[in-house]
Amino acid sequence: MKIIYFSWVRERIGINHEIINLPKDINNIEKLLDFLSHKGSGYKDALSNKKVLKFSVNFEFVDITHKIKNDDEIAIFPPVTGG
Amino acid sequence: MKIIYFSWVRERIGINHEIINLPKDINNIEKLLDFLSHKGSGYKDALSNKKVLKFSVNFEFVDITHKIKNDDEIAIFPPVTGG
Amino acid sequence: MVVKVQKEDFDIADELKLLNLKKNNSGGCVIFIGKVREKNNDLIIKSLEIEHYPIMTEKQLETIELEALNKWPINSSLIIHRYGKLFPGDNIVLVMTSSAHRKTSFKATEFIVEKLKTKATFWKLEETLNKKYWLKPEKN
Amino acid sequence: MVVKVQKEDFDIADELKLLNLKKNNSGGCVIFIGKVREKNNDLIIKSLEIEHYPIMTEKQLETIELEALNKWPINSSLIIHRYGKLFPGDNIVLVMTSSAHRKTSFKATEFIVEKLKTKATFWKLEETLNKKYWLKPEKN
Repeated sequence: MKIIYFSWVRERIGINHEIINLPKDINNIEKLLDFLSHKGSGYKDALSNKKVLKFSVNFEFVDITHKIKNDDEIAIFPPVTGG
Repeated sequence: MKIIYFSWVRERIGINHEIINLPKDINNIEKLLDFLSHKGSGYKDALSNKKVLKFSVNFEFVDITHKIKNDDEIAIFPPVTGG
Repeated sequence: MVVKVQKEDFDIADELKLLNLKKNNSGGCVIFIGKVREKNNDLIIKSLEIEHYPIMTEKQLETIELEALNKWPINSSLIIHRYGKLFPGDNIVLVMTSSAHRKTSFKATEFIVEKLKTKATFWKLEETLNKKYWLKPEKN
Repeated sequence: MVVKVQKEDFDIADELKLLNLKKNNSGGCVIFIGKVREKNNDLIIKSLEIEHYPIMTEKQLETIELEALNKWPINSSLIIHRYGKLFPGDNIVLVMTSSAHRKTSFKATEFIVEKLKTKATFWKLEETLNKKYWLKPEKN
């Protein structure tokens, strides 16, 4: 699974993307956040406030309960501020 | 008094402006229209439908009851269609 | 605050420069361009002749601009309206406003465009292949 | 229907030509230009860095444009959004729609601009003289 980070999520985690092998029991975004949060303090800092985060799966916005598979491209980011 | 005509009012009357000496008893726009209507069939044709006409006195929109003086510049025209 | 009533065409990029959006801290600029159409219903338009009342037109446009400036915190504004004989695709009117926030500018530009339709002393004579007729005001 | 996500600046006059307003019988065109401001409240802005999510951004902009086209009879539309490091006065975004009637175009352009704010994957890092901070979304 490819996971991409943007804005202050990227800054706090310290990398802009990574490839992971999705554990079998991690089948939605929320579980993925919990799983990633154990990878270090930067992750924890970036991902702890789940309510403020936004997610996409394969370039479409999804909510935190969205199911995920190992071949998905996931992105995790703060609310967008374009325009 | 200078009177200016625009659009189809100008076309029907056949001139774009004229200078007249305002008779003493003609003291508002409505009376001016009646006075002008007697000047010929073009005038009558242009000015008979008072409800559709618009007026200005010294470059400000006014209504048909507006008082006028001999040194005013009056314009008579159909509703505007700019923009 | 700029008002121009002119025969000549206008260049939008040049006019934007005059608005000086950087200096006055404008985050948003909303522009309306009105053009001569190719067709009116099914009739092919040959030309559009615009007549206006000099002095009064400029005064009315200034009044409209002032009204908008009194209603919204606009940083800059511009109205250019052409007169004379125009052809399909030609520019007729340009309205721009800029402000710190985009919603202000959307409202102000639309307000000016709507006011133009009833308060600016212009009349349009449209010519199709077979006839010429004075356009009637829009019903609202 | 055009969508561009680019580092380079855009030229409004050139983009207008591409819209080809004459051919598609557009009487009205409403344009929004968003720019980097000089100040945010009292803080002088040094730069604005715009990050985006390639592919997703373009997809989202296309979706927004399609939504607008489905809601209103638009003849043509364009969205250009820049990314990278920008400075006060620089263009950020250009949105244009054209249609036979001006009201349609005002509504459609404003709709697209509002949607951009919540659906397009851009993030802005503003730098003032003393600090850098990620901009927060607007409250509505």
